[in-house]
Amino acid sequence: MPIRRDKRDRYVEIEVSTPPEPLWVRCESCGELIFRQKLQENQYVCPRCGAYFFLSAQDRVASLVDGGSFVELPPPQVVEDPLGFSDQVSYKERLGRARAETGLSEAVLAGTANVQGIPVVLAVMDFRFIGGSMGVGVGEILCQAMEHALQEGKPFVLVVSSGGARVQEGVLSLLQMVKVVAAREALARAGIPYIAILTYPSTGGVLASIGSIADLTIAEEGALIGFAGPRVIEQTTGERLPPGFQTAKFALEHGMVDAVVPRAKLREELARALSVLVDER
Amino acid sequence: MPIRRDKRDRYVEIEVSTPPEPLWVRCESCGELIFRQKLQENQYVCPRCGAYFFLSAQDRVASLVDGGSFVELPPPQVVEDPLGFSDQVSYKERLGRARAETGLSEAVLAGTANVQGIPVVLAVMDFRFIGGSMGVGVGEILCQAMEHALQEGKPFVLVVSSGGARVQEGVLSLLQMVKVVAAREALARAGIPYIAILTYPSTGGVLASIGSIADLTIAEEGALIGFAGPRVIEQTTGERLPPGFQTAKFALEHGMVDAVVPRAKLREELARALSVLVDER
Amino acid sequence: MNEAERLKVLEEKAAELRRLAEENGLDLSAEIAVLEQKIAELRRAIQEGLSPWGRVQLARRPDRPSGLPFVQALCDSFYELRGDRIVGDDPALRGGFAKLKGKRIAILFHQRGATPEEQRQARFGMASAQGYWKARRIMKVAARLRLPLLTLINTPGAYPGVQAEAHNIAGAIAACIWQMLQHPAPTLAVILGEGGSGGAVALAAADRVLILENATYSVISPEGAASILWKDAKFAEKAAENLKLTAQELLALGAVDEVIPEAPGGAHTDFQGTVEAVRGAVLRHLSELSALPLDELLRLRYKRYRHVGSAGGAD
Amino acid sequence: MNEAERLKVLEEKAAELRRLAEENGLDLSAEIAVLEQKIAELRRAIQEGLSPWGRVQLARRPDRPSGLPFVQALCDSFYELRGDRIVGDDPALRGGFAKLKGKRIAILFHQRGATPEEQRQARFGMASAQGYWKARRIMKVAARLRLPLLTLINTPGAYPGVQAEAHNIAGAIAACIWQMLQHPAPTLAVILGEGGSGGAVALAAADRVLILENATYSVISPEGAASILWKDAKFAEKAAENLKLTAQELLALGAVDEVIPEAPGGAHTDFQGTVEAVRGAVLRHLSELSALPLDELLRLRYKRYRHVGSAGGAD
Ligand SMILES: [Zn+2]
Ligand SMILES: [Zn+2]
Repeated sequence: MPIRRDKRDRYVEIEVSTPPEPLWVRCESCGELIFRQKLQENQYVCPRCGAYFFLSAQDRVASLVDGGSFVELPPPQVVEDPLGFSDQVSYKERLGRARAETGLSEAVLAGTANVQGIPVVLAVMDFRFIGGSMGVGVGEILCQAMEHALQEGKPFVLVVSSGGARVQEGVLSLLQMVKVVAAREALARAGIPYIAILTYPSTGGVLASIGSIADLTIAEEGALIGFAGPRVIEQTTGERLPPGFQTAKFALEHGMVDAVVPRAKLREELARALSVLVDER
Repeated sequence: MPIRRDKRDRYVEIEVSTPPEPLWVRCESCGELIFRQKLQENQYVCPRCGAYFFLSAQDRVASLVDGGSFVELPPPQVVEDPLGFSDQVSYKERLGRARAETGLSEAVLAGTANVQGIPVVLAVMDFRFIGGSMGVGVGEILCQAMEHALQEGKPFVLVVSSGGARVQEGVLSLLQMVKVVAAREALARAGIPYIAILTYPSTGGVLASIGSIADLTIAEEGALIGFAGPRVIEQTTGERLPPGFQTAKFALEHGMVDAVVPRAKLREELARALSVLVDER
Repeated sequence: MNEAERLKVLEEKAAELRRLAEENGLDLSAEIAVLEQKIAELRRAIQEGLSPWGRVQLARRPDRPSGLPFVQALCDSFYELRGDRIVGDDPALRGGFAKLKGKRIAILFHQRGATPEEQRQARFGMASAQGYWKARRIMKVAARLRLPLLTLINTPGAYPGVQAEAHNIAGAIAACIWQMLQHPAPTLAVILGEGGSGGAVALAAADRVLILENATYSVISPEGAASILWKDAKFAEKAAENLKLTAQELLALGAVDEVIPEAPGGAHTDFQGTVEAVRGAVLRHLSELSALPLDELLRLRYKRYRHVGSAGGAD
Repeated sequence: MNEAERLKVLEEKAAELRRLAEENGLDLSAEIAVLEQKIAELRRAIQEGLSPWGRVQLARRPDRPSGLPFVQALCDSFYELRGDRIVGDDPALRGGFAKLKGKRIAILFHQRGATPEEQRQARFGMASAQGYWKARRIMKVAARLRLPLLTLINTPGAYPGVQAEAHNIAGAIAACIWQMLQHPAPTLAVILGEGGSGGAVALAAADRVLILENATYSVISPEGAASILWKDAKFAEKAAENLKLTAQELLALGAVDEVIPEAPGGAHTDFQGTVEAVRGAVLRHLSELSALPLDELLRLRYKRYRHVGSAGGAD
């Protein structure tokens, strides 16, 4: 599912789904038919037009860490569906579907890993899982990951791919913003480095909490970075959005991130960042 | 010596001197002849056009504190003319003239006082004394005043009227910026409140140190607030200065100060600020 | 005659009986007790009868006690601080130093405005990046001076605008949460009206969070949730029910620590009574929190948030 | 043949003699000693013969070792941090994390640019408000991680511009000074070229301040002083003498703590030698400072500045 921008350089959101695996995938940005294996080898960037496809948490982990080094942290037990939420579909059903589609227990996958030999605790969000939204489960996984980094004295690395808070958990989702910042403060007090990697999309309550307060922040080239969605801004204020609004470049120019890096170079960039942040072993 | 603005709402600096005391003073802004006593009663604001005349440190003290409550702190001993500086006039001679003209030992007058019954340590800068510039002497007086505030647990109040650092003391003037911030940090560590009042002019090294880091910052209506002088900006960058540039209103609109207050209401405003910052006695 | 009007009649009758009893030395306690029970029942019925959606309407009333008039009534004195020191000021999020029953505090609050002109200026209480950067600055000043921090929340949410994004409103909200968690003195948040999303939580990472009886606190507006999940804003009422955004529901979820009762018709029917109720609750909580040593305060604050939502809920 | 050229000839001759001695097992130590004495004398003469104004010219050379190339040569590795998180980024003041001989540090430096295009982009090393707000942010990140902070100074001064004023450049400089004084790890400043006024001191509130032999540190440019005090910029040379802005004068005044020698013709004639000299001095001072407990470090830092200029001077 590629991420496109329209002629005014805004993002066009494309529905996410996991189709049965065909051998060929069509790039919805340029129309090209791409051999799936080729696309995978190119880290899900269209070889023709450079459009970024979503990366699953599992693929993202694979693209960043040393082969075989990732060990998932035990997933925590949390209350599911604390509000008993139901819209057109019950939240429990949505959760079940997301789990089946993604192979993840929640919208974030956390574990220990090595990045070019440097041990880290890594958490990767997955937009396919209910928009990568943060509810109690995501908050808990993030906190436990940070606590593990604290105990082990390892840097914490977070890859953001989230539309914001999980609506179906109401105010409890909102309060995860406070919870994850509290855990981040514990890291800061211990002097443990924290690196954030912002990808498509990094918005809402995740950006307005853990996503914005790293010691070092890298934006993936195809990222969307912003608090409010472009459509909400246009509808609420009637403002015309400037070209390139909320792109990684926009974030860099407005002082929000330290670097913008193409996906193919992200692993190397992360290793370079980590190497200046950890003492020689 | 009134402070005027030209048609483009910039300040016009008018040479400062202490003429033999005539009974009448001409407002250079509107041309009005004003009876000196009347001008004094009006706190050196032109009764006709509202132009602000410079206020000497002594007059400023009188305008702010309870009658008879001001007790000057013992002026410190510092090395005079540490560089042996001489331009068209030797620095020693300039110092002597400034002392004779102002009745002050340096460009700041510091002491203890009460403001509507609230005890404070007050330091007032005087633009007539070599442009209110900060050299070693001014830095030392400010530090000792802050240290006295610390010892006595009284709020520190600073009235800025300064063109910046004292050129004739070279790098030692520059380092006073660090010195006074170090003393201010000691106040902060002890939780002692610090209030700054910015008047005409609050610029250069004084604004870029002690002038900008108060807990509460009030601008006098006629203030000039900026790092670089308007002429320097125009000459260096060729930029056209916007209307009202570096006025108190500009500073308020750009988030630099907490309030803009006419001179006549400054005492009351200061008392109001102090009253929320000190515990009931 | 609706329930609110009937309640008013009963209250007047009770007051009259009490006056009579006092003036004439009569023992009318039995009659008064009967009346008071009726009043309590009616009051409960009115409040309980309000649907979540009805409370959302109440919480959004522009005449709800809030903003500058509320702060001025609540505090002995208030000195406003303005500006973020980098970009500008924001009339939708205000704050400063105040005295509350003789004690120094710092205060932050949303300003929605009562008149259309005020509302336009304050963007209906939607603060922009400057507002939250200013709030962070004021929190830091308060930290330097070791002042307890009181926040009064009433916002539809943070302002969604181009300039807000350009000045990193997300970072400003995160910075507020972080700063508030570090605050070296008691922190207390009171949700007066609408507690909308990130714009509310930026000021709500407090030791304790109180809420007025008809105020709301939600991750998203019911209309927003309806648009996203039901694909139709008309399902707002249904969304409001699902979101569990009312004071009692929030208390059950552990999202807030206490519900402050309102006058029967809603807080806007009794400005002074609301002020008194909030003042009483605030003073009580600040007094409790001030008795704690700083390290204990920070430990409890961490605990308050670390397990929020993890320990169960309304299931 | 000028003095610098004569020096080069002598140095080549000495090198030749040393090579001959080694290759052929000859004892030429007497001849070499004579040459070395001549070299030392000539070197001293050249350096001492430089007027303050001459050093100002040297300090301002665009090819002086400084900026990004210098940082890259000085450090094992460097990762740049960008942006102030509120307004934007500034190419004239840069910084980030670095490794220096295997140790983690944070680094801040002015970028003047070598080519006209680079210079234009970096405004000749005059950083604006965003630059100093970014510097303050990086100082805070470094403080969180307890990293020693190294600053490399080379600026004519802070940028005088409308946007700089609108974003409170004075406040940004003050905030840098304040933050640097609070830094919970060693801080070290090295003045590489021009140490111009507020733009320099913002990065110079360090535990120790080192300066290259021909660098300057001044409250105002000589031209500026001449304009103000002599009412004529042509008196810049005279102002330069009066301002006591050369390394040795600054050392005598207690404004700097150590002078790092330069290659005879000036640091620009020997980039690698300058890097080595600076690295040696930096490592030595950081090692000394790192041995101090934090409270002692902060106590000494306070003392370093509290009495600057009070205790006497060049009189
Ligand atoms: Zn394509
Ligand atoms: Zn006049």
